[in-house]
Amino acid sequence: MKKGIIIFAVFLFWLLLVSAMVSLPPMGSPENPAYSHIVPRYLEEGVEEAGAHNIITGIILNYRGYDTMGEVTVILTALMGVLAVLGRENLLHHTSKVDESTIERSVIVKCVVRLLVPFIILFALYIILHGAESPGGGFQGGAILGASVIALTLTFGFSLTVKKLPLKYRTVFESAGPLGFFISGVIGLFCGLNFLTYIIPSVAPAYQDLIRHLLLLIIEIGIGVGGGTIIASVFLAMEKVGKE
Amino acid sequence: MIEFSQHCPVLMTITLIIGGALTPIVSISRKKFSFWWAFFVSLLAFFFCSCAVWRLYTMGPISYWLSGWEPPYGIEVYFDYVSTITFLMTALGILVIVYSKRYILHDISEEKLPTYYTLVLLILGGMVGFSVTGDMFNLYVFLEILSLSGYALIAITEEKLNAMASFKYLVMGSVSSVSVLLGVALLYNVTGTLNMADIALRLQQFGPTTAVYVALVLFIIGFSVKAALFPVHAWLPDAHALAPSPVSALLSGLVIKIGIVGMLRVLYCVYKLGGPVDFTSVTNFMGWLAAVTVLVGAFFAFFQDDIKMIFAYSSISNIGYILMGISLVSFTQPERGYLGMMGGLVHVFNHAIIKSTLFLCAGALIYKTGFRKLSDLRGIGKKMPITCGVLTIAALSIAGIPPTAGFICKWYIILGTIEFGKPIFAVALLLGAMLVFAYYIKIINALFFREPNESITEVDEAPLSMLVPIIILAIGCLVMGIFAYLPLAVIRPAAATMLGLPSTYLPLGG
Amino acid sequence: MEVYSIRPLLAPMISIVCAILIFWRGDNTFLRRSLSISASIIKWIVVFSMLPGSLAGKIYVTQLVPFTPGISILLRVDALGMFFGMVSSTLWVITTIYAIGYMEGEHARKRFFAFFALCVSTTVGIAFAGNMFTLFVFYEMLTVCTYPLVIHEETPEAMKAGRKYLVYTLTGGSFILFATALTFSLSGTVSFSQPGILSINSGVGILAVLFAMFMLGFGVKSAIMPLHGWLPSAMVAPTPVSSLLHAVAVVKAGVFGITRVTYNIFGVSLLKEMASKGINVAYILMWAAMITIICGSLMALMQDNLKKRLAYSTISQLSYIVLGVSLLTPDGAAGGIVHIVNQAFMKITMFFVAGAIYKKTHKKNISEMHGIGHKMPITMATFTVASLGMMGLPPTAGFISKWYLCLGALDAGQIIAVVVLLISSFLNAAYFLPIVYRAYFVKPPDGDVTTDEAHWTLLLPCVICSLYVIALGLFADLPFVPLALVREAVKQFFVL
Amino acid sequence: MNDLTELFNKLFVNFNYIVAATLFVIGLYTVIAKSNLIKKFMGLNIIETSVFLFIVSSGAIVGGKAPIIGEGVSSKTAFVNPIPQALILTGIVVAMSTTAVALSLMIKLYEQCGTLNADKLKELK
Repeated sequence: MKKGIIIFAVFLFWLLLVSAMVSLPPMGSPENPAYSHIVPRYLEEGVEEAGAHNIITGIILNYRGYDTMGEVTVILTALMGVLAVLGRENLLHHTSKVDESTIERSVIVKCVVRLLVPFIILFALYIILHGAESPGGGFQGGAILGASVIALTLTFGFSLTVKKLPLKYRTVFESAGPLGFFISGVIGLFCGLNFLTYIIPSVAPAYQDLIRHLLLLIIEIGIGVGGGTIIASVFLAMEKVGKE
Repeated sequence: MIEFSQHCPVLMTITLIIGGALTPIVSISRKKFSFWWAFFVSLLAFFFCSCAVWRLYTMGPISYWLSGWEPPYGIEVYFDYVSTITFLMTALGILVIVYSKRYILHDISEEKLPTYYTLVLLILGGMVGFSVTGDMFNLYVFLEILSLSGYALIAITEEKLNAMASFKYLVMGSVSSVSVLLGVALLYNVTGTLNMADIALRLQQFGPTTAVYVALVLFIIGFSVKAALFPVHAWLPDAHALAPSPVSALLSGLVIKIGIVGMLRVLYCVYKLGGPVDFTSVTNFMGWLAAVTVLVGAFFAFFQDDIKMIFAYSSISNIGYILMGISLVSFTQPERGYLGMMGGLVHVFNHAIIKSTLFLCAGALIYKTGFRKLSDLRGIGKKMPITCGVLTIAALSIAGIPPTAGFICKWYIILGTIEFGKPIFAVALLLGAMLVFAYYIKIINALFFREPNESITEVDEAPLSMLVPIIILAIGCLVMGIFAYLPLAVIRPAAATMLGLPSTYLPLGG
Repeated sequence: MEVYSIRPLLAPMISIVCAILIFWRGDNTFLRRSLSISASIIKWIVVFSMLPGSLAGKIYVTQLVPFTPGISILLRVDALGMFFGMVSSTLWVITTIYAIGYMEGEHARKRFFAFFALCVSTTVGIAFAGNMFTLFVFYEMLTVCTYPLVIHEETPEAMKAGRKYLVYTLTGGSFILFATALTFSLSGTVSFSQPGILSINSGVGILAVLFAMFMLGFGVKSAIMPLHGWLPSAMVAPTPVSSLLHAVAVVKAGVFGITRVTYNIFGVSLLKEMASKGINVAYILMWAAMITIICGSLMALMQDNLKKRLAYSTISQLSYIVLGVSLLTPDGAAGGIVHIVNQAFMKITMFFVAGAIYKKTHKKNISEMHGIGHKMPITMATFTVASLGMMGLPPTAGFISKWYLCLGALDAGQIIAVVVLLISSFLNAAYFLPIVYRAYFVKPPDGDVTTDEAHWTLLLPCVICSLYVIALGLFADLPFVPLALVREAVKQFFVL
Repeated sequence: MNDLTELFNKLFVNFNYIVAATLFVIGLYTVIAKSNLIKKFMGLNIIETSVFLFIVSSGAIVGGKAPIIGEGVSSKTAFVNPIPQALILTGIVVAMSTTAVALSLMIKLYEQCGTLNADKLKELK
């Protein structure tokens, strides 16, 4: 009975949504308003204006950089949320299921992970730094960075990671995302321009391109390092179990 | 100064956000230092906000282009008259942070202090950013920042029921956020832009399609959940009652108002009265729901014994007032909706002040006695006269007794309903107010006029850092009522511009 | 002629400041007493300093804060406001003396005196209100400030009475709020003016609804049947509260509101115009008043508790005033309004006596008061004077009001009203004289007839009030008595 | 008949959108009807994914390439709309963050109450 009502209500909602979807302009056509209004400028001038061949990166970091600042703040908020609910790990009081497991981890896995992790981190750095030119960017690279820490933890145990990545440094790195934006954005502000402006004509006009690259790089690294550390911290907070 | 104040809307947002992000770093070695840092950051944000408000009322709305890209290519921050609510947010933020200094250690361990203050600053930053943005997607991003910090702040204590309340809020809140996102996506698909002003322009150009209507419905559903309108209010009582008291004050005072601000933005800045979409059938329906909300909230509050639960239900009732006020609009004659709009908007401010006073007072009582049930708190008024006296002022205020702040909204909404030709709403409002007063008098009776509870011994007045915020807020309750022309002068242009009238519009009684 | 002056504001502020000081330092008995008495006397002086000007037709105005365009918190002392303000401030002085004696040894005296002062302050605010909005603000404040006094005993019975009181009066307040908003919406102003602010163009139907709402609202506090239920139960309050608030301030605030609405919001000409179009709201109000007069008296007959009997008598007497107001003739209005002061002094004497008896002998019921006149001769003598006044016998004050009421009724051609007034006089006699008889002519059960009067603080107010009742009757036509002020007010209403 | 053909035409042209709508309501049903909190939350993720699907579809262009512009810029329609992609990148991050908070809440709930069934949790209260 209750299910029937829910299904009926949901069906009505479906009809509502479908009626909206049907009335939308046809998908995939270049004449759509979504494509013809502001996109042409992005595609035509984006490389020049935003300083990135990857237009998406240009939009994320430059045209809509403020959104991305909000986005990295959302990740930070998520970490703070996890910490608020579960609390930080502490080696004195916590251990993890990996450490408590009675099954010996295979040598093969250990060896492979030991070998691979440096390359994974290198790959992550490549993705972070190369975001302006090819698919990738801070978020993707950060996720890979975080994944490498998770792989390490799963094979070598909780305590190793916690010791190798001490809380003191992680606390700083976690906030790197918003801080990167702040550092890059506030320079424009001091020069009398709007927040998050990367082109500052009043300072060294000849090196504009370089300055912009540098600032975007700071942001990318901030996002990547921040994202990676946050993923690692979230994982550690969730993985921990209390010692008896 | 002019040059500087131009930047203020965005400065206050980033101050709060970056301040929040820095909190764990500055308090690595001394956890308690996070309080002073948060206090400093909130003061700074308040300063920026004051500058922005000053500029707004001397030179008109501020349109700020992030990264220097002109809209619709970049993101626009638009500080208009509705954004004056940020003034309240930052001011209340300072008070809540000061209040937390002593209180919060009652609920959480010292370990979690930086986390707590980070979340408070982030929720403030999210709300401020939400209220000043002129971009639909940016609206969604800030909505998520504040929602996520809200969920986390509820669950920060170790109490058993908090995680459940938070989860309930999270599920409903996420569904509502996603429905807002789908609305944004639909509008983007139809118009090809994300800037609010540009969407409004291009909607005019393309005319309404089904998708535009459906997007409106999705927005209304999404923001109704955030504001706890009647059929989707179920998350509110648990979440607001179980959270630590300063958090309850923030949630009940400000966060539910985000739903209102969102509706104002969508209805009156994007769809616009006199625009392509006649949304008055939706607002009419919303008005009826609001009337029901007023009664439902007031009715359920009557059966609660937990003091914070009562306040939480009364928040539902008061959201009903606000929504009733802002939904009394006529599509073709915008000036007919003016008085109701004034009532709704002024109550956004007044309810924030009053409800946070109530929650902070309740927190002081809980902090000192450890009890939260009315039947246990009986007779405490003789031991904590200042806290209970302030609570009484706030209770009278929320019941709409003149000359306190809560009365103004009653007056305006009743005028609005008469002007609009729907006196039945006024009946719901007055009935709701009567019920509200009935249970607040129950509280006052219990606090002052009943035999003291013997198990409460050696209880004295709350510490100074808790008393100062609640006394300031109580003075606010009285001043906003007696010198009502001050808040009204601030809100008048907001109500007028929402309805598409000139900001100096002033009918008789406005 | 309007004169700007700070005094209309000063009058309510004095008691508010007094209340705040009592809250702050009221634990000290001496300080509390001296604060209460000095504040009441200063206030009396301030109010009376405006009397000569008021009699000369001056209107004192203080503009307080603006609220919105067209509305501000405005204090404006015209003749009617002056009259009511005078009554309440005079009686505050007397009641304060009485309360000091009566409250000796009671609990929570600090709270009592502070809220007492607040109540008086709001009553004067009602009296001096210059528009409906201000009146409503003070009216609601009065409701709230009275609540702690009603439940002063904190017994279950008192709490129940307090709840009942709030439910009745706040519902009434909601009606007034709605009606005020409607008035503002119809006419664009809520200021009291001569002769009224509404016009017939708004439509007779909506005006009738508006009038009905105002009457339902103010009818609660003026205890028009069937809205009177709260008044008898509120008698659980300490006697000073019953006497000042439930015989003078609160109930008269209701009656005062009715007068304001009838003469300053609607106006005589508009009401007559409405009557000519078929809806005679004043006539309906008159019938309601007459029914209340008779029913109230009949119910008073059935009470054994002295204070309850006085309460029902109050209900009946209040409707004299409403009756006078609803007659819409100069003499009727004069009779009604002057009854505000006459009834106040007579009823307050009776309540003082009831309190003194209770304080001395702990007797509440009339059936126990055999021979009380032997024990407390002066007290009972004042009671006798007041009862004669209630019956309307010359030369007491009651006669003056009845005389004018009858004149007004005859002017309006309502013979039935005259008949009702006469019947009511008999009923008054029927429920007051047995008390007097029992007090003097029935021997006390223990045969003890030694004189044992109450404390002088309780006795003095009784004597002053009863003397004043006679004085009001004897010297009704001197220049500085209430009647002169009432004449001035009536002159303003009827534009004579 | 003609109308019906047109409707079907539209349904097929906007096929992705219809799928997104369907996924949305499937997710909604899961959120409302299932009592297991994990399932509820999976429903929520389905809803989020459906919206991402919708957004990214609305940026599609027939024959379009990824908007990474090399040296020789070809015709304007050679690239897909980059804005929706930028938007869902943000959207995905937000969804991930919500997931993290929700999972930690569930961990705590399970530690405290020993169950993740909404009905049983209500009884425990």
